[in-house]
Order: sequence, then C-alpha cells, then structure tokens
Amino acid sequence: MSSLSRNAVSLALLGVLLLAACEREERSYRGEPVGEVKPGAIVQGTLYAGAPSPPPPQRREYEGNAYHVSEGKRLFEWFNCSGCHAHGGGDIGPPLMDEVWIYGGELENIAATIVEGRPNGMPSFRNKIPDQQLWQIAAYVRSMQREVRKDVAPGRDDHMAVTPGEQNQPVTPPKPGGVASPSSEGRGP
Amino acid sequence: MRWPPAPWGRKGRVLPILVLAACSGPQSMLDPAGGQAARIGVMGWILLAGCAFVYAVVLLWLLWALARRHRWVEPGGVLPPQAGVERRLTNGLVAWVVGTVLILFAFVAASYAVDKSLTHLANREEVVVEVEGKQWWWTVRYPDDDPSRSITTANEIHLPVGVPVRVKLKAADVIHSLWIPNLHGKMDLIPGRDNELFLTADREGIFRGQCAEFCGLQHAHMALDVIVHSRAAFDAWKEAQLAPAPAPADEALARGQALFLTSACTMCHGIRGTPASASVAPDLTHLASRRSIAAGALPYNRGNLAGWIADPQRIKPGNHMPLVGVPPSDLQALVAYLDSLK
Amino acid sequence: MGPRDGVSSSELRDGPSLGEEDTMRRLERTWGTPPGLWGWLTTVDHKRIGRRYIATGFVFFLVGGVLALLMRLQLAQPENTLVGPDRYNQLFSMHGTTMMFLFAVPIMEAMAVYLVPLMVGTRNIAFPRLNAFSYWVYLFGGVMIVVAFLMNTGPETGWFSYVPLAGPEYSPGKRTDFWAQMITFTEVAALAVAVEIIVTVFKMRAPGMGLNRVPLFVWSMLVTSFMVIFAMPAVMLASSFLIMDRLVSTQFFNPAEGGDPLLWQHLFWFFGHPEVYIIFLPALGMVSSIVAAMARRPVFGHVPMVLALVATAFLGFGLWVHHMFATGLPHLASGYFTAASMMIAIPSGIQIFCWIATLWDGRPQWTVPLLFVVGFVVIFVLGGLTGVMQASVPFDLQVHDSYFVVAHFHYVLIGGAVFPLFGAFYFWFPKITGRMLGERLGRWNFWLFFIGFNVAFFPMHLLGMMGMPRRVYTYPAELGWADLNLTATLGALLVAASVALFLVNVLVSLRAGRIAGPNPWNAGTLEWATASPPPSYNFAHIPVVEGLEPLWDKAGPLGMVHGLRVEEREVLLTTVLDAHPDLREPSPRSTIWPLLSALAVTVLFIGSIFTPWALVWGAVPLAVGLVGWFWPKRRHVPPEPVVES
Amino acid sequence: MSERHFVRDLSDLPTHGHGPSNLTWWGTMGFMLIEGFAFVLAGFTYLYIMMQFRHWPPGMPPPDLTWGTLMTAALLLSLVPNVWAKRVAEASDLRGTRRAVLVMLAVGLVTLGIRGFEFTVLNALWDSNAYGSILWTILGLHTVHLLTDVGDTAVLAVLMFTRHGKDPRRMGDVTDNALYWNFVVGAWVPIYALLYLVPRFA
Repeated sequence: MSSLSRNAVSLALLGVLLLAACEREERSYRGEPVGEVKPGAIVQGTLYAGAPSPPPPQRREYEGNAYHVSEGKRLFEWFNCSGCHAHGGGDIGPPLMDEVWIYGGELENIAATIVEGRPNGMPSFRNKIPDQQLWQIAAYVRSMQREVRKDVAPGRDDHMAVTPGEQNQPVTPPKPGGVASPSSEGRGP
Repeated sequence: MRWPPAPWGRKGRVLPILVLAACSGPQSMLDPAGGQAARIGVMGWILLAGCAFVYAVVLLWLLWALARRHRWVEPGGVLPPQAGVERRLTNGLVAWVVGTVLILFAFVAASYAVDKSLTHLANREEVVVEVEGKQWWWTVRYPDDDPSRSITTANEIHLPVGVPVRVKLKAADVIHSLWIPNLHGKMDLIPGRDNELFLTADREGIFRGQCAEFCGLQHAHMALDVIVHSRAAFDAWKEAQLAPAPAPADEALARGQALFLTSACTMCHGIRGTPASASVAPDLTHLASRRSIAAGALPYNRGNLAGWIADPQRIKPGNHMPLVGVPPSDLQALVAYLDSLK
Repeated sequence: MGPRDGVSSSELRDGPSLGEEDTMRRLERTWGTPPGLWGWLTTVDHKRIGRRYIATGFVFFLVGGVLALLMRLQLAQPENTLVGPDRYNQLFSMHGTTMMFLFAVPIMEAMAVYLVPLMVGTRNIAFPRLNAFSYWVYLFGGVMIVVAFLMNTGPETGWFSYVPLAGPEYSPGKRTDFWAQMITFTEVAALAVAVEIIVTVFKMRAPGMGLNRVPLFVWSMLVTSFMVIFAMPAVMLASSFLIMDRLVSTQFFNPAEGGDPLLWQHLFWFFGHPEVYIIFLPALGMVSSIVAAMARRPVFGHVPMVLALVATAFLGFGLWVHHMFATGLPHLASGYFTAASMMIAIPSGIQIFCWIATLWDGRPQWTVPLLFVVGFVVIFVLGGLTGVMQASVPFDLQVHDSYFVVAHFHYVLIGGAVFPLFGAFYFWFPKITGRMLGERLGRWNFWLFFIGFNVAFFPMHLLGMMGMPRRVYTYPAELGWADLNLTATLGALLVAASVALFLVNVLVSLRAGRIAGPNPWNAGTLEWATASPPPSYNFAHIPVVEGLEPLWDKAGPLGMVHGLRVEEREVLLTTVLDAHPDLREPSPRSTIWPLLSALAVTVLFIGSIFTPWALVWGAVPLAVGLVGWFWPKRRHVPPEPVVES
Repeated sequence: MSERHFVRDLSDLPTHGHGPSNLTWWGTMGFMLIEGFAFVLAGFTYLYIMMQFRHWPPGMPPPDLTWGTLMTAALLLSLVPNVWAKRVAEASDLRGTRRAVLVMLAVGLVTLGIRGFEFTVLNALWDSNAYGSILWTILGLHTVHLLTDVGDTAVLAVLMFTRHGKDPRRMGDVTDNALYWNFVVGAWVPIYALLYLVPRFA
C-alpha cells in the first residue's frame, strides 16, 4: 500500500515535470488567447502590483513558454524597443532589468504599459501590436529581470555581447555603463 | 575574351531532354538556362556516363561470379585457394586499381576544367544584386552609387538575359542557401560572412529558386522567383521599381491605405511614398507587380493576398507574420489598396 | 575428479588433470551470471551485454524507421498537412539522430562486443565493467532523447544542428540542449567500447593469432575503434561548445564576437564524415565473414583488404570539407578535397573486387546471408558512385542538400551498412541463440527489402536533380515532384513490411527455429569453435591458432593451452604482434557499480542541460560510483611464485 | 568426453605486470589518446578563432604570466617525485610507494591551488568574446584532468594504507597513475605555450 502511494507520488512528480517541459517547448503561432483579458481593460497598476489571484492564464501560457519569450525578444528588437530601453539597460527609457517597476511589473501591467503608453515618452501601441505579440513582448520584458523560469529565458544573442542572455542575467540590479564583460556586472559579494 | 556560348548549350541538351522530358521545369538542374548551369550539366553527364560504365562492369562481374559453377565442393567442404588462380586474380586486382585511378583522374581533370570555366564566367558582372536571406524570405537589392536609385524588393530577382550578374549573398539570422537550379549550383548565406554567386542567364524565362540550407520552421516555403528578361524589359522594370508607391486613386483605396497605416502592418512593412518605413518584413511598395507572396508560398492574386492577411499562420505556420485579425469589412479595402501597388 | 591435494580451490586450473565436465561445471559456476533481476543488472558478460546492446540498437532502428515512415507519409502528396513544420522538423532531426547515434554506430559496436572476444578466442572482453557501464550510458542517453521527443522537446535543428539555427537565439527552450547531451551520452559509450575493443584485439588474442592471422571482421573493428577515438572528440568538443553557448553565453559561434558558424561545421564534419566509415567499416568486416563462409574459401587478398581498411580510415579524416563546398571556401581547398574524396573510391574498389573475386573463385552457397551480401554490392556500389559524382565541386554545388544527396547516403548507409547487418543477423543468429533463422521468411525479408529500398530511394536521385531540397516538410504541387514522392512512400512501406517480416522471423525462430549446432555454416573462424549459444566462459580451454581460418586449416581438433584458473575469473593476455602468452589476468566479477556510475553520469548530464552547477554537484555521486567501482573487491590473493621459464 | 589436444601449460605465467603487458596500461593509453586528441582539437579551435581577429588577444591584455608560469614550473618539477613513485611501485616497495603517493597527492593539491589563482588573472571572461570562451574552455579542460588525477591519487593513497595496499596489482595502479600524471604534465606544456606565449609573441 505504502509503496503504491509512493509510486503514485513519484508518478505525479514525473507528470508535473513532463507537463512543465511540454509547456516550455510548445510552439504556438496562431495566438488564440485563452480567456479574453484585454490588456486595455486592465486597471493601471500601482507600484508593485500585488499578484492577482488566480493568475490570468496568459501568465503561464507566455511566461512558461520559451518560444513565446524568444519571439518577444525578437519583436523587442524589431519594434526598436531598444532604441529607448537599450537592451533593458535603460537609456532614454527606464531600465527594464532592475527591480523597479514604475507602472507595475506583472505581465498584465507591462502589457498595459505597451498598449496605453506612459507619460514622458512611452508611446501607445494600441492597435499596432496583435495580442499574441503583445503578451510575448511583455513576457520577454519580465525575463530580463529573471522573473520567468531560467529554462525558459532566452540565451545570448548572435550579435554584440551587450547582455549575457536573460537566463544568465543577475537578479540584482546591474551597475550602469562600463565596457566590462556582461557577466562581470552584478557579480557582487 | 568572352567565353564562347557553350556548344552543348542548345543541341547537347536534346538527348537528355528526350530522356528526362518530364524533368524540365522552372526549378530543375536538368533544364539549364544559364552558362553556369550548362557547364555543370555537362560535368554531370560526364560523371554519369563514367559511373554507369563502372556500375555495369561491377554488376556483370558479380553476375558472372554468382552464376559460375566451376568447382564442386562437398557439403561443409572448403575450397583451398589455387596458386595459379590467385596469381591471375592478383593481376586482375592491379588492373582494377589502375583502372579506378585512371577513371578518377579523368573525373578530377574534368571537374577541374569545369570549375575553371566557371571562374572564367566570374568577375565580369554588369549588374550587381544583393540578396539577404532571412527567416523565411529574401530581401533583394539592386544597389546603385546614387542611393536614390537603389532598389529594394523581396522574393523576386530580375535578370537581364545574357548579362553576367554578381549576386552578393548575406544572411540576417541563420544560414540559408540560394539555389536556382536552372542557373547555377547553390551558395550558402552565412552570418558574418560575405559570399557571392555569378549568374549568366542564357534565355528569357521564369525560374524558381529555393533555400537549400535548413533554416527553421518554414524552410520549405522560402522560395523566390527569378525572372529573366531582355535588357530593355529589365531596364523598364528597374525604372518602374524606382518610383514610389502610387497615391490612392479613389476613396476606397484611400481607406485601405489609412487602414494599413494605422494598423499593425506598419510595425514591420514599409511602403515608399507613405509614412510606413519599417524594414523587418518585405517592402510592399510594388507588391502587386510580384509573381508570388510569402516567399513563393502562394501565387500573387487578390484572393490569395486576402487569405494570407486573414490567416498567415494557416498557410505558413510559424512564419513571422502574425495573425492580426483584420475584420472582414476592412480586409477588402486593405487588399484593394495593396493590389493597387503595381 | 576433485581438487588436487594441497591445492586450494582458487588455485585449481584447467588441463589434463581436471576432467572436461568438471572443468565446464566449475567454469560455469565461476563465469556464470547470477539468475534473476540482480544478475541482469550486474552482469559483465560480454555476450549478455552484447545481446542487449544489439537488441537496444535494433529497437532504436525501429523507432527511427517509424519516424521515417511518418515523414514519407507527410511527403506522399504535395501540401500535405499530416504533420506541421514544427513536428516534421523534429521528426527528421530525430530520425537522423536516432539512426546515426543510437542505431548505426552502437549496433556495429554491439556486434563487436559480442563477436570480437569469441573471434579472438578469449573468455571476456577487456574491461568488462566499462563495457556494462557503456551499455547503461548508451541506454539512458537514448531513452532520454526519445522521452524528450515524446515530450515535444525533441531536437529540431537536424542531426547536424548547424549554428546559429541551433544556437541560443534561434532554438529557444531545451530541445537542442537535449540533443547536445545525447551526443555526450552516446560518445562516452562509443569511446568506451572503442577502447575495450582495441585492448581486446591487441592483448587478448588466442595464442598463435599473430596480427597476420586476425580475421577481417576483427580488423575492421580494430580500425573502426581507432576512427572512433579520433573522430568522437571532435563532436564532443563541438557539442560542448554549443551547450556552453546556449547555457553560459560563451561566444564560440557568434560572428559578432569573433566566433564563427563555420567552426561548428568544421568540427562537426571532422567527426561526421569519419562517422560514415565508422558505420561502414564494421559492415565490411561482416561482409568478409559471410563471403568467406558462403564461397567456401578464404577471402581473396587478405593483405590488400586490411590495407584498404586502414587506407579508408586515414582518407576518411581528410575529406570532411566536401560537406561544405557550398559555404564558399577558397578554390584551392575545394580542389584538394575533390581529389581526396575521389581517392576514397580506390580502397572501396579494392574491397569490392576482392569479394567478387572470392565468390568468383569459390562456390557460392545461396543462403540468406549471401543474398544480403549481393544486395549490399548492388546497392552500395551505386551509392558509392553517386558519392564520387558529388566529390566534384561544380556538380556538388547543384546536388548538395537536395534529395539527390538523400538518395546517395541512403544507398551508402542502408546498402553499405544495413544490408550487411541483416546478413550478419542471419549469419550469427544461430551462434547467439542456438537456432537458425527461417530461410523462407528470410528470402521474403530480403526481396521485400531490396525492392522496397530501391523503389523508395531511387526516385530521390531524380527528385534532387529536379530541384527538390532536403528537409522540407512539404512542397508545391506545380513542381511535378508528387508522383516520385508517392513512389518513394510506397517503397518505404515495402521496407517497413520487410522489417516486420524480419521481426516475425526472429520471434518464430527463437521458439521453433532449427537447432544450429556449433558451426551451422561450417565457417572457419574461432567463434564457431564453441557451442551455440556459447557458454558463459566462451571456451573451456583457450584454443591455439595456426592460420587465418583456424577451423579450416586443421583437419583434427584445435590445439589448446591450459593452466588458467577455473575457480577464479582469469583470462589470458598475449603479446601484441605475435600473440605469445604473456600474463594470466584476473577478470572482474558481476558488479552493480557500473550501473550506479552510469546513473550518476546520467544525473550529471541531464542536470547540466539546466544548470552548469550540475557539473559540480553531479560530480559527487559520480566520484562515489567510480570509487566503489575500482575499490578492490576480492580477498587478498597472495602473489604466485614466479617461475623462471 | 571430447578429445582434448593440449599443446602448452600456462600455469607458470605471471598474474601481474607493469607497463605494456598490463591491461590497464593499454586502457590508460587509450583514454590518453582520446583526451590528448581532444586537447589537440581544442588547440586548433584556439588558432581558428585567432584567425577571426585582427588583434590577439582582442582588446584585452593576455593572461598574466605569474601564476601560469608558476604552474608550468610546478608541473615540470612534479615529474621528479612522479618518476620516483613509478620506480618504487615497480620495485614493489610498499613503504616507498606509500610515501610517494602521499607526496604526489600533495603536489596535486598544490597545483590545483595554483590553477585556482590562474583563473583569476586571465584578463578575460568566458562570455566576453570567442577568445575568452576558448581560453576558459581549454584551461577548464585541463583542470578537469588535474582534478581527475588528484582524485585518483587520493583514492590510491587511501588504498595504500589498507590491506589492499599489499596486493601487487595496486603497484600496477600506481605506475598507471604516474603515467597519467605524465600525460597531464605533457598536455600542459603546449597549452601553456598556446595560452600564455602565443598572445604575446605571435
């Protein structure tokens, strides 16, 4: 009996592992969002928006999926987000890899920021970015600060090594500037 | 000195075409339409003839060896090698090796000669084309010293007939390979490296090229059209491409343009002559003059264009054009506008 | 007959003073594997491990075959939607990976693990625990990649995983990391077996089997093992670079930081081309064994055959660049590689000549193994010739990465390796199981395979020349490729039917096959000198070899040496060149440590897919496993007095 | 009973040997061949990457000489006790072997310590650029070999002081371990030249 339950437990654990893997690896291109939580409808987040419960399905679907996060990374470059946010390090726009979120750091808050735009320069992308792409970019932004699982976050780029890849991003805020190697930053005590 | 037109260029093709009539086509190395492909074709036939001969010899000898019933052996018995036969076989082996070496030598010589003749065709270009491979389409540029006379289009190469062309090859993301079998063999497009390919088309026609290096989800749908026309037609095409997109002629088209400019389209696509200037997706300035959409995935027509915009992920799953969700009412106007971009 | 007076039982030796049945009973007790699951997990008997190695390899062959069938069904008609691009890319990546890394190389080594110790006349393979370890590592690596595939984490960038497509930016998630670690698993296993085989061949041959009397199959495995040693480090290095690029942001393949995507290609093909010969040379050895037995005479030209093997191995390392002709390398280099690639036809031609000459001078016995050998010659020579065609740079620029290449290498690999392998199955099945495989089903098996294979793959030559590139999940109808593709799919179904028949044949023959006896083919090499299946100790007394085909060269019974212990596992070591008796070497007993070490390695490798720190904490259980492995088990045996001879 | 045709009695053969008559020696050679070739290929990779850059090392000073040179000196000097260890083991001198193995263990630990300092003065990180990547990889690869041999030496040292130490086969293990240490030293010299001297003088 006890061995049976032990087996059941280990089977369940295995199942969870397998599910996590499938979720991480799925390539879903059609973007049929589960549950219509339009970012436009989200209440603007306050500082450090508390985790809503239960978390909306997008969070697991996008933040747990390596393909979505990497697509978000591609779009981040394609839509020239780096023009202001400089690969997350911050330039004209605020840095995205630190712990500070002016308008809330949950996936929905970031999506809302992209859709609505924010004062002092962040333009509104309402109607410019389809839903799936929006969630992808938001999930990628979250990965910059290691808010998504390490086995989901993107690795290094195939261009100049500005950052060592989101999966190797330090959790603590990096020092600004400098030409030192990406990994040397944030290697604090 | 110009390389004389290949003697096999026209007549030599007759026999192969008779044999493989079904194999000619817009994307076939058996139907060469360029100096390079013709020379490689000859190399192919030389190799094929030599190899067929060797194959026949091996098979005949094998057949003889199996059919020969010259020595009797009791069940479980062993046939000891006989000195005389072994000597003859050793001589045979020596002859065999010598024969192999001779044939291989001939192959290497022929290969070298053809390679040499290909280099003769290189570096005498009158037209330069830059092709950049991207996941999963091609940017095609005709650079000009005067930047305003440079042309950018997508998934379509136009070549003047009989004119040597240098194709500069670059990759934007992963490795691709440009293969237009009727004109030449393939050459890889590798990130961080510059490659090039020299083409000389012998006759007018429409050919098809395809990516030949596996490049991800939509490797299968990464083709391009190659249109070879007369020098005059080529120049006319170039002039037409230089013009910006025509302004919307009527209100319906104007609505279509407005839809384009206010929707997600402008995040990636550019149309010269309008505020849309993004360049991460194919330039649409003269979209309606092209033969196909989505890198050869569909022939160009309004119906296909509408279907493509409505759901690009059904036609080419995984490609970078998202499901935008244009309402049906808007779709017609949008397609009408795009179709006006001749 | 009991132990002699005054001699402890551990000192007991085989020889005239110990009766044959007593000897065999004692040897069985010493060398036998304990019954039950524990015995199964702890055995170090090369035959048991070889058998399960072969069976596992064959299961992976079936897996790879099913993947191939799915691909063929998808391609049977244009614009088919049976599988989408993502699944298709995983299918062909897994197909190539499975066939190359999990089937072809391991099964060839598996045949050697079983056969080489028997052929050289010894009791077990060198380093039997390493052998067990190698099998477990291979099994766990193979299971890992199949499970990953079933969990939608299968490799998606081809068996060649070109960067940057396989790099961190374009292959998100863990799919490629699993692929890269699968490489590590299989290479560790392959390298271990290579070392075992080299040492077995060098040091454990029966007395009298000088290098000039080594059977061709053993030669081919020796040469193959050396190729493994020089080829595999390249791909292990490459896959380590890849996983480091993906996991810890090294810049090996990033052109913007001084890396180069072509570095991957050089390293991969420096392994990848020899890999083909690693698969193909053992098959040549099998063909030689079958040809000699079926033609009823020794293979003509033993020395040229051995030299051809060695030459192939050397040349095989000098032509990797012919996989890269389309990358735009300098002309001079490609010219050299054209010549080198063509040169490899010379040793292959020599071997083809020698086999046909043997058949020509002998009296071919029309058995199923011979049928497969004939099929091998017919198919392989065609594949070899298309290979010669592709050595020409201009021609290769056209056919490279087209279906012509797909046709070419299937002719070479299926014709050159799978046909001989099936011939070898029919040939050695009686030795391994004691029963013959059915002849009638065997003929059906052969003809269906032969016809199906050609129907499936010959049209691909034409498809390639008609412009069809490789690795496409679908194609447009307008290009006229549909009929040939449908034909190919039908051929693939025939091949599948043939393999199914083979399975039926195996299952039927295992129960009801004709009893084989020690030497059903009246062949001449040492593995036929013992019972079928061989006892756990292989030979009751180590035979003495006086010629190339020991069972043919001597009319009477084989000479034997004696004096090995029967109550302790002991093998005979001989000198490298002339095989003079040198040492009596203890051989390990059954042990669980190789399995435990393999499990530790598995944890380390899979852990390092997710975090580099796995190399640190994963080393702890591995160190425990290895110490347990090498910690001396046996009670202290005092050194024997060395008698001057 | 089948007829048995014995031609020679091998009871007199010895049961252990040193060097090439030892099976383990061949196994060690095999793995040294594999690992040595991996070093060779890694060296080629280093030179290949070097060809991609105009300046070498690219925009950073070469690794500081101090610790690397000390490492070279230490490894070369360690050959002396290593040869001694091999001699006493071959002579089946248990006391001498015990001492030699302990000395070699100390030597191994010292070199590991030096290696730790070496990593701190490379002046490049593995993710800076391809130069840093191959530099760290080659040094890491060699460190793995150092660690393996030190681990092996530690186990042997323990064995030597148990009852197993009296087994003459353990002496064979000691000579094989000495052989492997020679390989570790032999591999280091060209690596030192490649990593420390090439960026300075090439």
